[in-house]
Amino acid sequence: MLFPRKFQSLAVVSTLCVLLVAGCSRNPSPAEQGSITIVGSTSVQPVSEVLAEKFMQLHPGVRINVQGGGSTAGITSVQSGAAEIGASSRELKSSEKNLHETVIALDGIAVVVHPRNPVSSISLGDIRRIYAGQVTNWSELGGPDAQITAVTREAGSGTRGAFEEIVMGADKIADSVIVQDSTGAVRTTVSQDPNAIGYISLASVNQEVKPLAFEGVMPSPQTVRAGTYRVSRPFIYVTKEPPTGLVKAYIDFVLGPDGQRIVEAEGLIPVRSHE
Amino acid sequence: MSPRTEERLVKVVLWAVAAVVITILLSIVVHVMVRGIPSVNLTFLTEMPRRMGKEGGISTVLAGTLYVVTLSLFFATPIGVAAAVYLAEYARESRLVSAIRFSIESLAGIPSIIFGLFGFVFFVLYLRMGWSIISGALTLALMILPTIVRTTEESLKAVPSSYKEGSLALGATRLQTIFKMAIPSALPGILTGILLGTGRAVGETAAVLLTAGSSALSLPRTIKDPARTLAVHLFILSHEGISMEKAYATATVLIVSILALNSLTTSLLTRFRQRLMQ
Amino acid sequence: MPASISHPATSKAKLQALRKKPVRKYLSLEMAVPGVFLLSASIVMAAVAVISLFVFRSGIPLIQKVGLVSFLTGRTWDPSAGIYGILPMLTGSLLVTITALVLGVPVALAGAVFLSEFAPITVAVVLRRCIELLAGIPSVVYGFFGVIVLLPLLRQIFGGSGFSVLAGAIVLAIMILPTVLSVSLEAIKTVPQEYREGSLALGATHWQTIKGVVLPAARSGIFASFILGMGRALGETMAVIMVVGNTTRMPRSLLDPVRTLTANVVIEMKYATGDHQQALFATGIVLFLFIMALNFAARLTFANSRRSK
Amino acid sequence: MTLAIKIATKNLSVYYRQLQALKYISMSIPEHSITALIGPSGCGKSTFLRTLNRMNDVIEGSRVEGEVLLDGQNIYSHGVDVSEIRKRVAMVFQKPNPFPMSIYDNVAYGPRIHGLKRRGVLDEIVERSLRAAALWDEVKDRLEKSALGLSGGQQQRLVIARALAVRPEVFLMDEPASALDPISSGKLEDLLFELRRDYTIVIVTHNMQQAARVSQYCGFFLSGEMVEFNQTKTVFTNPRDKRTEDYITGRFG
Repeated sequence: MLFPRKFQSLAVVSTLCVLLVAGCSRNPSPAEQGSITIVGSTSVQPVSEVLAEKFMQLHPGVRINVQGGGSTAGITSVQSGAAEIGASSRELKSSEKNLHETVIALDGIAVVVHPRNPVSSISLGDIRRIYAGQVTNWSELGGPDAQITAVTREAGSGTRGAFEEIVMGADKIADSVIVQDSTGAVRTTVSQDPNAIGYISLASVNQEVKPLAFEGVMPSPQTVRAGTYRVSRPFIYVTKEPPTGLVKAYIDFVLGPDGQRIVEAEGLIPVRSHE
Repeated sequence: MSPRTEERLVKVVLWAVAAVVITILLSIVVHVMVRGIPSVNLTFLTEMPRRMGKEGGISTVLAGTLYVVTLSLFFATPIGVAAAVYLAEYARESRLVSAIRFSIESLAGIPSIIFGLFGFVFFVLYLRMGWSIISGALTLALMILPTIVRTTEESLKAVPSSYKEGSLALGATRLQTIFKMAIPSALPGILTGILLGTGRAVGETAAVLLTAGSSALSLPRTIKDPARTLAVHLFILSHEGISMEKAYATATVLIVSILALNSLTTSLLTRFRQRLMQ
Repeated sequence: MPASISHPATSKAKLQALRKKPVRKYLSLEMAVPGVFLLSASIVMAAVAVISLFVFRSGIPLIQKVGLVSFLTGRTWDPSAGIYGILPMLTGSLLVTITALVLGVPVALAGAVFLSEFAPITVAVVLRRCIELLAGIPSVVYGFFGVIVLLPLLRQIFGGSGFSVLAGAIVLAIMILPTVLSVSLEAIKTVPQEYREGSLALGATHWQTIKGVVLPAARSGIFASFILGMGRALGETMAVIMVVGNTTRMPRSLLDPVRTLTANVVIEMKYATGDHQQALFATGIVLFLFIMALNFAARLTFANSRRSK
Repeated sequence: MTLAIKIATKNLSVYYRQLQALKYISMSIPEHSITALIGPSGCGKSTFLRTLNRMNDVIEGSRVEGEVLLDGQNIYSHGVDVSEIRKRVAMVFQKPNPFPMSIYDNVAYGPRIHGLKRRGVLDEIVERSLRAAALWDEVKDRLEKSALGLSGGQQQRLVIARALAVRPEVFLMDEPASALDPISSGKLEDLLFELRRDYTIVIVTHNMQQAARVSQYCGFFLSGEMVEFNQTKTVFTNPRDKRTEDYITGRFG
């Protein structure tokens, strides 16, 4: 917790002050006012934006704000009431389990290299050794004699969490591994450096990078859904209570056929059948 | 080496340095503009961004920038100018005054990420303003305050004391002298300070990202709505790898606005000086 | 009451009122308005206090938990294991900043000397406009440029990934250039013309005059510009993140990737909770104190320069 | 009294952009004497002084026509080393301008820039120059202190000592006493008499009595022209030009 308890009562007083200062009040029940704020993971943000755009088209009176800020910011905001929905790309911590969570999609995590890299398949053991700093040259994996530039995400990132859990197991990612703090930055790095390897959301894979088969399975929505491609993580909408009113309407839309179709179109894996 | 050869050598080196500086600058600006200009057109400026900015334009981002920056100036300018008047016209050397001065210097030195952290815990969470234009504007206001105070104070101090004495000698009160004589004479400097602050606010990323949010789906209507500024938009586009084409276009718009702001400052100043000379 | 008496009385009262009213109004204004000025000035002080309070409060608990010494000198940063040592980032920040100063300051100083002493008017005007523009470009653009132009270049020259102290330092050197240049330019310009003439009249060349009299006379201002540049370099975030690689290992050479204090905060804040989040605020505190100390140093040099003049 | 000519100007004109500040001045300044230049403000006497060691080069937009001959050599001819000229023709300004460094470093500045580095020799030069400028006794115990701590009169003598250290032949002085009190001013005049034996001195002054007291020759400037140049005695007792007479007797504003 960022704030000790005693400040929470203070916060009530200060809220009143702010209402006076700002001269416009936040309706205690935003659902009726027709406005939702979604805050959280930058990985979830793109799909949230498309979902929100569509939902607003269907309900012209409704207003949805989609913010980045990271999973934690999302969860904190929901806890403090600053946002109705938190978007998380990582599993909730045990201290956060008092919140209500809805998995809206699955996201595969693809291991990617530069398109010119001759390596096209990799085993779990090899990736683990690369990220643990035990394998440092591509020649050890049948590639050219060049030093490997391994790229990881920052500590706490949902993508990294899933990667660590499924790929690294008990091993730690070495502190010599380059850290980038966004999917885009990892992809840019890999696309520019012929010797780089990284892991990114499957939805973000484009022609600038080459996804590797992992344990013989190519990452794709189908293989993730079938469970044969094992590296994936959930995209979660977090609410303080089980959703009601407008928030419920929106989440129902997301889980409904229209929403799940959008999820799929964005390169993610739907959690509900929409056929 | 004789002094004359040394001088010649130094001149060559300095010209070379100047050339290098210019080259670096131009290469950065040209690199961005060449890729950006083809995508900048009326549609780009007036359409809403779609799919995180991958498609569409930057209309909501422009509006957000305008709101956040204007509001931050609205807070920072009166306070900054008043503080500067106090320091330049009233302050005697005292503990309080040196504490104020130290605060201003500290505020000027605080890195923007600290402002961002503070804005996030204080305005967004503690005061429950949420990610909003008001949170972003207040954070930016704090950030640009020292710039305004310092430039205003400098220009007030640069007003010759003979002017002030002349005014006081005519029987004007201190306040009248300040408002009728000192502030008008210092106006160009004050304006420069405000425009410098504007430039900083327009270009700021970290502090705005953490306080004003990054929503760009619709036009903000009230100051409680979140907003995305140009700098934040550029950061998201390039950093999240959403669209380099749109990123270059946004960067071009940003650089052009900064250029426009700079030229505006310069031309205002020249015009003001000319008026004084006549 | 007879009218003949009351009339002059009221007119007298009116006259008095006429005479007094504006005066009294002005007097109260003269008293009140400076109060408003002082209040505004105090807001700045309050802001610094509140900023310190909130940032400190959010980070101190962790420092207490870990211990200041092990927080500052710990070589391992592993939030998932609850190990928080920021020595690599502290080293990273210092290394990147110092290298940036070594690269940027001579160029900036040379530029300032060129602009004030040697440049023909037209060149000087163009150059100044360029410097202003350079100062106005948002840091993201610099980072952008670093990723697309600088990193591939470094990869070609030195091999490896390109992410390095050097890459960060080059980007920062370009970014602090305008600050250092314009502040030292001001310092050089305020050196009285008489000093220059005095030296020239002794048969010194222009360059000897600059070296022997102008630069020494402007040294405190020039020094202050270094400190300002250093503060900017230490505090810069967005551009640095994009090019230094952000590893948490202690750097051993300028070609090693590093993470700076600012990068540590920005990179991990998005997903941090609990102790981890506090540790990031604590990183912010270290940065904050560092920059405050720098400001203090700058203030002292300024004070010294004023005394010696 | 016939003396060799140290500096001569021939048809010397100076322009500041379009404005002609000096008009065709021809003058011969004798060696080992003090020449005073008098005239109202803005008459061009300071400009004239600054042309004699090319200090006008510093002012942007200034242009010189005609010749200035130092020992018969034109200092404006192509390929002349300006530093060398200024080393030979020293200048003392109206406002004392010691550098913001120690007294010692101020005096040693000139020899150092001309390549002298040995401490022993420098010590000797500093002492000799300060003695010659009648300042040694006052500052010998505080040579390492900042020169900015000296009084105005001391500063002006320090500046002269600084100039003496480069062994000039000519001294140009632009109202050197105008910022000084009468006592310091008196000391300075005494110093000028001393210096006259070894140097040629040209002094611009507003103070007519001073000109009459210290100089042997006197030139009267008006509106960029030299109205009259003669022995000081003659100028003050028997001026040839009506305008000179009017100025000396105080009929000008």
